[in-house]
Amino acid sequence: MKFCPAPTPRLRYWRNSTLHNRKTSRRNVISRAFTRSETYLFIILFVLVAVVSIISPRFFTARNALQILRTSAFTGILSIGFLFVLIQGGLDISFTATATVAQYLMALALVSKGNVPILVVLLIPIAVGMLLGSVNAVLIHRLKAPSIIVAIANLNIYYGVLQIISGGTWIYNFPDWFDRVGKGFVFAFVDENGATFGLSYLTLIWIAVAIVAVVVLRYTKLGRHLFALGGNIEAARRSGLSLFRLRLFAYSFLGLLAGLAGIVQALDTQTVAPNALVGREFDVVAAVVLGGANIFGGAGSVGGTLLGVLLITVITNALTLLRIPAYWHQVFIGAVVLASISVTSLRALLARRKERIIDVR
Amino acid sequence: MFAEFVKRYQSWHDRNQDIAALPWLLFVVLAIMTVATGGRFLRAHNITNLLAQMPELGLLSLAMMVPMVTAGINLSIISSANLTAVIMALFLKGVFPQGAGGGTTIIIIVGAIALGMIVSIVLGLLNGFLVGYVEVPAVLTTLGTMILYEGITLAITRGFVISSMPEAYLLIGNARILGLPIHMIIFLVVALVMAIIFHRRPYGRHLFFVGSNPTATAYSGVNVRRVLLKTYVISSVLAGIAAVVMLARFNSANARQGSSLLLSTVLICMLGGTDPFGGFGKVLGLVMAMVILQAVTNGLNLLGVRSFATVAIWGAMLVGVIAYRYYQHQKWERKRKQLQRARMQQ
Amino acid sequence: MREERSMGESRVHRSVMDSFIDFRNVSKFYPGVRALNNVDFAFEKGEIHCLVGENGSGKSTMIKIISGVIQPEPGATMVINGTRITAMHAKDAIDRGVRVIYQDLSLFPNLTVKENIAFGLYGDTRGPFVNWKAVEDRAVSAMRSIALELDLDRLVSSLSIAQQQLVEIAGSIIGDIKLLILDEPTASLTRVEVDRLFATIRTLKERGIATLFVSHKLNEIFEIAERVTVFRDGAKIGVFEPKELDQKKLVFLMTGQEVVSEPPKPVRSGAPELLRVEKLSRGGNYKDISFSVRAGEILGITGRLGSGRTELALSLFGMNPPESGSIFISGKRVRVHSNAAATRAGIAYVPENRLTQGLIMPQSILANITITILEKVIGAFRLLDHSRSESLSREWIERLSIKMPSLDAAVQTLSGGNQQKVVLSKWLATNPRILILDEPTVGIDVFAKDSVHRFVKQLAERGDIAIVLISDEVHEVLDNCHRILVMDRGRVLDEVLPGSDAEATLLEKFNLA
Amino acid sequence: MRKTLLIVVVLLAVFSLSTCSRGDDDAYEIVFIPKLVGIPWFTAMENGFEDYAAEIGDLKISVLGAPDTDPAAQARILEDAISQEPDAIVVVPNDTAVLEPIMARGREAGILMVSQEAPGIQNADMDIEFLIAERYGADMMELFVREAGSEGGYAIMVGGLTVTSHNQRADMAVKHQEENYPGLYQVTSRLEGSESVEDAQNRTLELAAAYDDLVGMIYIGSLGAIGGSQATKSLNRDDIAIVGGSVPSQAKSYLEEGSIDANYISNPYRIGRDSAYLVRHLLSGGTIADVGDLPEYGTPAIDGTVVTFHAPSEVTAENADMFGF
Repeated sequence: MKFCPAPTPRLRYWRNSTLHNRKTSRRNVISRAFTRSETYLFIILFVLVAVVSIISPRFFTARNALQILRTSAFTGILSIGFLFVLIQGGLDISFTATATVAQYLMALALVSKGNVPILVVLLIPIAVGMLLGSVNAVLIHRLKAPSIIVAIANLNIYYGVLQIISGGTWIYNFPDWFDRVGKGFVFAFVDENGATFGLSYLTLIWIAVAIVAVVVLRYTKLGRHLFALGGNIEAARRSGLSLFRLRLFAYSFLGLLAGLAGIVQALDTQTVAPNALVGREFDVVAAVVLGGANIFGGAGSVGGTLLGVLLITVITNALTLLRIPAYWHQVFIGAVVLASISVTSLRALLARRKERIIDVR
Repeated sequence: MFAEFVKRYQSWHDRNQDIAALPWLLFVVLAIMTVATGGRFLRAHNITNLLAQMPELGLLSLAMMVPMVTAGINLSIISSANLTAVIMALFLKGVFPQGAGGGTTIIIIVGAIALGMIVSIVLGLLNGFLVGYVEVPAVLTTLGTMILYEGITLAITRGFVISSMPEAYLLIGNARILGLPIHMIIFLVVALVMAIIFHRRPYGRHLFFVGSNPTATAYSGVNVRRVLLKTYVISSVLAGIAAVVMLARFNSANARQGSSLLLSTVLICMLGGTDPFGGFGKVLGLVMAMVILQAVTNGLNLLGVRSFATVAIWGAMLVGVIAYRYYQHQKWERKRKQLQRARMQQ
Repeated sequence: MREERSMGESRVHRSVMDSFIDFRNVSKFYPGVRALNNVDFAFEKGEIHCLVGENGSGKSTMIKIISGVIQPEPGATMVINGTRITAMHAKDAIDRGVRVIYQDLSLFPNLTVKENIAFGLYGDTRGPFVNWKAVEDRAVSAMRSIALELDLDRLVSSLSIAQQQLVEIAGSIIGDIKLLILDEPTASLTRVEVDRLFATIRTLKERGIATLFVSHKLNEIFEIAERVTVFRDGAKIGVFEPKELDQKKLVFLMTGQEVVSEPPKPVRSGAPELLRVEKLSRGGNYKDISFSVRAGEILGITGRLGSGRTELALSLFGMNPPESGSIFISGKRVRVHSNAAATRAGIAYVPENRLTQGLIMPQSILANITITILEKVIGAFRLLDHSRSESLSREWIERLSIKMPSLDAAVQTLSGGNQQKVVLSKWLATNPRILILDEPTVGIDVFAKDSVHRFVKQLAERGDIAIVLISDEVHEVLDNCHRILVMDRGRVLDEVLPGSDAEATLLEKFNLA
Repeated sequence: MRKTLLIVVVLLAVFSLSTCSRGDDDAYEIVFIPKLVGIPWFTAMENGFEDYAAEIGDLKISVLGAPDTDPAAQARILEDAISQEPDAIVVVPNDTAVLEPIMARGREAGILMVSQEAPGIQNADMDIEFLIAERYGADMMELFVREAGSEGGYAIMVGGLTVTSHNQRADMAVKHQEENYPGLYQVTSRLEGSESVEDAQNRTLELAAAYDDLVGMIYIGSLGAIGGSQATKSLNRDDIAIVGGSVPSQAKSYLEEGSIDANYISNPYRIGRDSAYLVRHLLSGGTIADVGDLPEYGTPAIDGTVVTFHAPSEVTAENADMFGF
């Protein structure tokens, strides 16, 4: 079942149950784990890491692990935003354009001579992201059109307009502090070459976003309402939920995270190019879908999404470390994505076949 | 005479309300472009140019439309067309003898096209199997195969362009019969065949039923899985025909050729009245939408407008079409409810 | 009409002060239509009140107004629990303790049982966070109150429809509730569950909670209702006590006309056996089913939800292959692997759910009628012959007297009865030898029902078709069948012949409604 | 009624547009079609074209281009450009073979068809080569050997695996290495990512981890070296030589700190000026044989319709500012 379960204060339930029930409950935990795609994804990732580590000892090192976490930050942050939109029943792939516009405006402020305060510099992309995200929400809500098509349209509008206005100029030579944050570590080690490595600030941002996302999705009414909206829109309407507000939240939250991802990417590369991000939507979509989120809404988890992001990064990373020619990388990624979504659908199909059981006398 | 025409138009209009605005839009776009370009738009040279550019876009849009009618989508049309084109190109280059005679040439070219069609069918079977029998959502299936097929093409070509097809093959993309480019004729024939399939073959009707309500269709004795399988095979074959045309027109094949056309095909389908929720769509609407968009792009290029402006304008047009459809739909919905209530009251 | 209404008022005098709902002069106009025309509607606190009426009588409009989904025309006075209300929206209704359970459930299949039950709780607690302990407590107590036992953490999508409905009922009765509106609640419940539901409703009454019960199953109304309000054509006909009414009278009040049902003509002697089923079994669905139907015969199959009746029908139609046993058509053993094969073998099946299984709503009437016979209307060049499919469709439209604007109109523009006739046409067009009708008259009004019944009986009189009529409405099978099989939990319990004591047998012995 | 209104609006729109449609004047109209628009390289080249046109006075430049390097999209744009019937079209093909038949059609229509960086093109009136792939590859490899020595493993990263010109340059660099430096070898097949800082950075980090024998990287494409230098900086692996072709103003700070060891790029602004000069020369009745000295790069080599000068030069921290982009 692709589903982010409510956390289970199981103890209370057990208090009311007999010893016998208690046993079955515990068995349920295990059997239920095997109905979740996260479990399978974790196993796949585990096996992959094990196999690659055996073949290439360079893979399983703290440095490489931390590097993978740093590399994944950009996709990871976007994936969480995309997950929110997916859970409430939409598909918005305009986030790369949003991130580009947001980061570009930030970069302009960064290199402007007016000495814009740091806080403002960082708030610009976030505000721009939220604004563009809410434009999507308004259009999707008002026009009742498939969100993917509105998103495709807006992606092109945002991207096209930015390109026209910017003339495609790249922005670089940012202030020193920007470079220091990008290269900085929360904690660091020094290896035998004298190189420092550690937990990057970029990873920290990603982890923080993930924690916020878990809290929102599992422990807040807002989060549960998003699931409800994705599960049954008519029931959500009848329960008196404001569909518009929920949508506005989901799409502008994706916009916000797109802005944040724009900052992270600029920190990472120290270059802002208008054409650097558009076209990378599919990495994010693939990661979220691999993570077990339902493309039609109502189900998906932050944990699964993180695993999906890591799986894609690890595959790419491992392919190079395993010395496989770059020409074949895309074949592997495509095959893994296809295999994974097929298995998910197949399990759902088989589960449905088993239904409709009558207690025959 | 004129009255007859008006009457005919009125009846056509009533039967085709979803695309009835398109002829007007087409007229407006042509008029604006003609005037704005100072007449250059309508010069014979540009008309030829327009005719030459339409077929591949039209074929790819048809390839997008067929699954869209079943409430699906096929994101892999471009990459499957490229894989098909690359394999055909390798075949043509591999077996074409120097200075071959007419007969051999034709056999080899027909062989290459047949090979391309087989490749397309295989690629479509994978999509169709996953969508129809494994019930993977179409967006995901074709997203996966889009990555996979492009990867395979990349691995085969190692990134290089395969070019310099035999002269005889290039005729498909450049020669004319009765003033019409051969590939335009191919497109027109394919569009006609598709229109006939849609409206006059049981399979075509099944497509619409599956798009509207797959459960009720299955309860009516239709094998929905097989319909879906066929749908993606047909979509892939249409993309394959586009590959035949593109290979001839561009004289080369490459892993990432034409990637920018994917958005255009979705836009054309939407503008042409194909319902992305499935169940409705007309080839005539698609053709008109394609001409409109082609005219807009071409006109903007003639005016020297930057391509990013074109990108933004297309996006804006898509929003416009969605908004138009929404308000039109609301109008119908109001009418329908009114009718229904009136009936209940009787 | 005004007179009739005041007559109804005068029958039962109640003071306004005791009323929970007291609406006066309620009207609702849609363009060209008066859905409700100056209606007064009232019932007391804690009362179990039934609202009955044909489709289009205005009863669902009234429910929507009470639950705040739509607003009445200006001029209405609405008093809920003694407070006069000027404008009411869905949230106000909820705040005033009004809960509605719609026929299509308002559940979130992707959430757990406890979350669905306690979903409304989110709005009650302060702060942005969910109190999971409170959710669980709430769910447990709500489930106890209707004696529902389910794993709190199960996903609702994994429950049966009946369980899902109970979850929804459990969810509705928590909180500060004063009125529970049930819209056709028993359609998918087994008898045991209906009993439990009624018990629950009575428990609620003890707590002072009123129930507004909308149903077309008249016998259930007699069982549970304290008073009955009848609507017809957007007006109130009257308020009655159940003991003043009987089935016939109620139908008359609802329709304004008397409907007389004639039994089917006896089967011609020597009519050949068209369908025979021997020892058909399918694990988890049904077991050891044997019966036969002759040409011109209408065999009724009745049984509650979960009796395996639909599963059996689907097996005959090739959509749910049996594991053992055999099916004979005209004495010849057939294997039906798919419904296409079944159709070729001469079996037609009118499914129970018209909206999702029977019709393709947005498509045209023509398309819906011809969907089963496309292969037969192929003409020149192996293309569909449009004129032939049109004339075929028109033929059926005439035979079933379907009222429609045009052949190109979408099926969804038709009324329920006409829609059901379109389903019949599309299957009769295949010239079946065996016609299986699964709940053919669910959700259509009394006249349309009657006309479907008449048509089915006429069809049988032709003498070349065997008909299987599946229904959980006892009167439907009693009035229209030659023989009745009673199914329960996958087995055929008995065969009953319609007659004087048949009704009592069915109702008492087999505990059917 | 509404339709009448619609027609009136349309006519008004048409009328208003027609009043602003451009009139013909005596200037030569030139359409420039770069590989893609919106990257600094071609923006600089456009500026070169336009500045030269402004100085000369009788040239009118317009730029058409696709947002990405899709050969099919470029083909369609070239077709549209021909319909525009300008005096000359200068195109930088993404894929020469794709454009050949269209180039031929342009010539038939009497348009002067000029290509840039399209060695072996058949249907151009003039092909301007400012970068000789052999020489580029050889120079790049020499720079690499200078920085990394002639022993050990290296890898080449291109902008995209399907970018023909990048692949050719990479091939030439490898050829030069194979002929002259047998001690060097490629550790892995060609990589992709030189147009993305992130990809270049990640792949470089992975290569450094996977191959102990890696002595350096060659990046063909303008962002590769930036990413590569960030990777080696974070690894503290100064021993891995980073040789690339990045935009001088961007590469400057990296060259100063030594994290990019060598940068080799041509000056698109000057190429643009020279190209404009060449096109004008032909339009005003000149022939290829008598082009004379170019305003920027002096005397070119002429072979049939191919005009060749080699523009790339090494960018150092000192001269980076002189490139003007």
